Amino acid sequence: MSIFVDRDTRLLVQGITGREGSFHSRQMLEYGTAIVAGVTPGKGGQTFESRVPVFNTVDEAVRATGANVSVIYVPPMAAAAAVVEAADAGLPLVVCITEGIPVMHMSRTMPFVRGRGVRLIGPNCPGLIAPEARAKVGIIPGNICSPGRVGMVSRSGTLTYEVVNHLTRAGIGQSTCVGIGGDPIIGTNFIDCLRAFQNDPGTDAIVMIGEIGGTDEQNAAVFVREHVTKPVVGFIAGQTAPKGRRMGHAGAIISGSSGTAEEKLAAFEAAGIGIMRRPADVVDLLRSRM
Amino acid sequence: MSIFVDRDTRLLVQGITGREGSFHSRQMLEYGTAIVAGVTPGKGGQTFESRVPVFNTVDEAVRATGANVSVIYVPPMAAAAAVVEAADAGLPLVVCITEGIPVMHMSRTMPFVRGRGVRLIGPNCPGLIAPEARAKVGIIPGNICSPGRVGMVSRSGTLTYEVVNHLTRAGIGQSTCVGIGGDPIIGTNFIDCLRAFQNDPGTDAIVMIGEIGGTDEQNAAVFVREHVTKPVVGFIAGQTAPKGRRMGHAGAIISGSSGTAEEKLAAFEAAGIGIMRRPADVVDLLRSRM
Amino acid sequence: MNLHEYQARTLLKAAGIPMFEGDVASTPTEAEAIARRIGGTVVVKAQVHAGGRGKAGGVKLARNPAEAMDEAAQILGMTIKGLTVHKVLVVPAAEIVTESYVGLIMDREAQCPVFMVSAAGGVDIEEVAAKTPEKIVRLPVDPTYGLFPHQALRLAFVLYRDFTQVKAAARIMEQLYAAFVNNGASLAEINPLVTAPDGRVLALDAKVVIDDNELFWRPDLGVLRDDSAEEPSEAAARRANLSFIKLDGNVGCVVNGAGLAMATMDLVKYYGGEPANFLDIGGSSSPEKVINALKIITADPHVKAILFNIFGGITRTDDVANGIVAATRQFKVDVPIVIRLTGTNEVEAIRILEGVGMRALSDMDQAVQQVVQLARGAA
Amino acid sequence: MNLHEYQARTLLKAAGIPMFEGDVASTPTEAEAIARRIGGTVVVKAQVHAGGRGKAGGVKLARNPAEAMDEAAQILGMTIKGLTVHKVLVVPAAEIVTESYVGLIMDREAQCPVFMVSAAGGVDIEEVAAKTPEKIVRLPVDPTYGLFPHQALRLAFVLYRDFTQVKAAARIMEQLYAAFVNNGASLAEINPLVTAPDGRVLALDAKVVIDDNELFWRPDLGVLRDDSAEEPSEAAARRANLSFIKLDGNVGCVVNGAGLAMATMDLVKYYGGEPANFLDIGGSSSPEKVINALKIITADPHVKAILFNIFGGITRTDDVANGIVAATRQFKVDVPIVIRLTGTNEVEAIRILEGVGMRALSDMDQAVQQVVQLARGAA
Repeated sequence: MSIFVDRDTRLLVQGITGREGSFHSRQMLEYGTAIVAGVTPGKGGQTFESRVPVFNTVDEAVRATGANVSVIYVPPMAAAAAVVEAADAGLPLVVCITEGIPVMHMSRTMPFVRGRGVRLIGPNCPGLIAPEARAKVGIIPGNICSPGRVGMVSRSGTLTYEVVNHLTRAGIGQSTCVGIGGDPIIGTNFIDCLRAFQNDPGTDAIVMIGEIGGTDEQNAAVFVREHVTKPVVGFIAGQTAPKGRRMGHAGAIISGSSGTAEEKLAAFEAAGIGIMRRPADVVDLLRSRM
Repeated sequence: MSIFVDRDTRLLVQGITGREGSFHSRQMLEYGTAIVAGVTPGKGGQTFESRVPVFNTVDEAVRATGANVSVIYVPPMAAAAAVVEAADAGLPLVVCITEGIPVMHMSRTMPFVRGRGVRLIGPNCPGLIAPEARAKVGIIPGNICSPGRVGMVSRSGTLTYEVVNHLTRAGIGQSTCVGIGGDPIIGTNFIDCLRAFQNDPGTDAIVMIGEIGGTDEQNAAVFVREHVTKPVVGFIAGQTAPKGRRMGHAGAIISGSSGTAEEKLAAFEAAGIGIMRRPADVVDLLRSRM
Repeated sequence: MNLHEYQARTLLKAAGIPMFEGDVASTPTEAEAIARRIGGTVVVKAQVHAGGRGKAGGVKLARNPAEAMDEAAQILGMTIKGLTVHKVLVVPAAEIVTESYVGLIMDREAQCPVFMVSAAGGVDIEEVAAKTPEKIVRLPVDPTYGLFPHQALRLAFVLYRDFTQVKAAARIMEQLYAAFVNNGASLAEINPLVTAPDGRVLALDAKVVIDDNELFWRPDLGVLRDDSAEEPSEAAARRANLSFIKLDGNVGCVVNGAGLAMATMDLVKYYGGEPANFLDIGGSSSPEKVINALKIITADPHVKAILFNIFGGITRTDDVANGIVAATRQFKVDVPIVIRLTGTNEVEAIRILEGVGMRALSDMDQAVQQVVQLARGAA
Repeated sequence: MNLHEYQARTLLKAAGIPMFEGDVASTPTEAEAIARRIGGTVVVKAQVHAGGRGKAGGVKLARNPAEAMDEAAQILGMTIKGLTVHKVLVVPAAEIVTESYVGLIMDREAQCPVFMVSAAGGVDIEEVAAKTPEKIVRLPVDPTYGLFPHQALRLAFVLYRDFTQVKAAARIMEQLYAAFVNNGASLAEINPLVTAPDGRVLALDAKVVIDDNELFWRPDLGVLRDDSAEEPSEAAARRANLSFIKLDGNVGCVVNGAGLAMATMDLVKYYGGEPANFLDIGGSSSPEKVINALKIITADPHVKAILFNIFGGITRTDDVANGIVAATRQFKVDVPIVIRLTGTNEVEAIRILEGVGMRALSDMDQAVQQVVQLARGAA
């Protein structure tokens, strides 16, 4: 079992003919993902890799193919608009890989997305992968993952791969790996994923990979304490990062969003989350708790 | 009994110290309405008519007095902002009397109002009055109304008074008279009022006063046919109005919103609504159906 | 407020929409100069707020500047549906490959701006709407977000297949939406939106209606109003802040409130009369307004009797009574006046009228019946 | 991107916010001229992106133009926290009646801009936040609607009682919001917002941070970047499209991905080493990026050993290997390099490295332990 995607996932790729979009679409197809449609305005009528029909608009693609998830690989300045187009077409899940979207674009986009009852994952994230269902939506390398019962949620990209790699090599498979993205404003946060993993009968334990900045991990820890009965282990990257280099001004400080590693680890501790000191710790820590 | 307002109505007046606001607030107080607060920015701390405290902001007024309905008498250019302020302060019912608000202002305001779950009556309307509860919110003259069991809903101002006057003189009292306003975009339409009257145990019959233009009366007629079991009688003003003087262009015509008197009367007929040929017909028509 | 075609063209051009060239002329010489600048065959079009200009001879083809001058001389000064033509628009007689319709209207029911586009544009769009409404694609726009790029693109794909034209049309949709919002329009229409033989997408005819409520704080738009293109009595009424529409009957009506004014007209008709006008003096009516209303109505030679129908709410009936008395002192009213007053301060009002030998009724039906009879007797 | 105080003042001034007069000077003579124009006592303030300017002697009072010139001469060229002062801001030493704080920040948790205002403004605002947070009023703004007039008014009433000042402050809130949105800011701050003895409400100090993601399409904002006010290696890294922060350790790190880069630094520390930098070469890394990264890291004399930690996903590890080989051919790297590569094209990468006698590890812990040992041995 898995969260957010499964064997019924019918994927649409926005920006399928672009450089990034075409590269990763081939990877997703290779992994076994059911890509049913692509969208690139002006390229409607073409066929991608001799099997995926390309449409001019998302609306048209959804009506023609019954796609139920969209993944977005369009340039930063058009990406928020692509999210809106997907949400407007009624897709219940939209995954935005694009990095570099102005935060104000996302701030304007989120109320629309929420108003349509759409789940957005990202932006600036590696997407998600459900190994058992062979559903890869995004850029997480399929070859490092293996089917299993550990749920993984992370703000990071390559650090996630590092941890997943440890799991797979130790014979611990994953139900779903979700990269929620590192941008200030994201559609799906730790709590959303924790709730889904808690409710997923295919998940027995959860790995959380956080970073310094913000309060999302602290809030997640409180959620774990109150609502998660499955074992959770966690890591915070940036323990040695210099403080206040990016936001060292009154605004960040008085808004209380500095989010140091110490604060986050203390919150993990208080919630009974197993703390990984090194990425490699994930294996032993999970084994001791499952 | 009544709809929207009752004995528990605690009224707040936005623009209470203005020319229109102060005049009508005195009238409402005289009628017996419980005005608990007024708002005029910069006049916070004053007292209106030695009994109503004035505040700088609606938020402050609501927190201090527990007001649960607001009525707005502020100039057209500030009126939509006043509606938003009232909705933002959590007032569940807002009545906007102001005439001359740009339609685009209302088009932008309605999504916010709806998002907050607020009922707006108006703008450009005479408000409403519940004679039994002595609750007058707006400008409908109290002396022409009398307590009773006929619900009245109208797009018009003085034409409403004309019809109410006939009822009162004939000894037929009203549960509530609601003026929904004649602007292109209004917060509460005929159907909203018909539903409320249908559900109000204090209302036995309904009078609807419509006008040419738009399709609101036609939609209301369909609603009456399907959902209203109480007798309904109706009038359409503008049967002799010249066609297409205001909107005689392709846009209005192809958008199908011309809304002639013939169309509306035919819809009334089809819905079994008793048709008043003259305002004075209201009395006999109601008597024959109650 | 209706704008002239040339004014609408200016607004849309300012928003960046590519337009067929063309300009407005007030004299035949100006028309000739414009035709020379354009070159080739041109169309000379009367600028009046009336439909059926073509049939009335207000739209003419001219093959060269000299013909343009001649046609302009014919059309300028012409009367179309009672309105004198003061300006003509001179545009190229374009060679057109396709004609589409693009309209944006503030929709009552959707409570927001709604786009209507159709590949079957041009003069027959109203027939398309009536007979094949499925050929018109409607798209509501949430004004809190504005027109999204994908919506503009979707509308453009309704009209064109070629992606260069699609992109051009999508841009025009966005520009039209911006022009609509920024000018407080209740309607903005391009009909037809055409493709030229070289593939360019251009607006040919434009129509814009401005929401009157915007004019209070948009004097820049107010100056576009062309009084001369309107019925003179209506322009005078508007300057006096009266809502007035001239009709063809002989019973003048002065009423407070638009709904009651319409109901009064209806009742005049009901009792066999013909209303001469719609006139709403508004809520807080001063005696001044009543005087202006009487001036405008008595200027119409067809009016044989005048009815006042005032239901006092905010309107104080004594103000109205004072206005009537003051008016009859200022100028002689040759036709009989029937007065119906009820509501706020009616006792005082009746006292004022009786002081000059006038009397007031309290029943609307009775008053209407009386004025209809008087008008009929005089006719 | 942090803006200098003088740049922030310019942006807010352009948005209509009333500012205390003042201007920026690059030379003592310019400072004197500004002081003369202002008249009276002025403050001369170093423009560097560092806190604690006052304590470092970068903010001085000058009672007349001559003193202003002297103070500017002292401050210009001074080094504050490793950054050279190239510009000073000269402002009146204002007589201030009240000091408030007004800040607008893009808030992660609220997912929208959030206003923070406090009547207890000025230099102690951070202490106010820590000790009496209830003195700071927070207000989230829905960016689909913008700041509503009643919200601006409510914020202004937090700061002032006098209605003239309230209206002035409400206007400033609206202008600050507009400046924030129109410039793609992630922070816009006025601290303090002051009242002058004559009652006027004015901004004294301003701080603006621009969202780096806006700069791609806002070259007008990009030109505000002052490379000279930054650590030179960081400016060089940014020009090479590398995300780089200089630290004080001796283990140079080249990593793909910000999270893995931080985790790598953490692991260096875990094994007893000290990272010399944070460096993320990003996803699609070309050999060119690797070369630039090595150049920047080797320019730091403190670096005793270098670690590559690459987990190939989008990043092709063979690209990285090629970059390392090319760099070592271009210039001599005097310190040992430990390479950890795994993932996409790792077989090819290892072949490339072995071709020039280098070898790669596949385990991150092993690689970090090795590089820490090498750095320690060299130190």
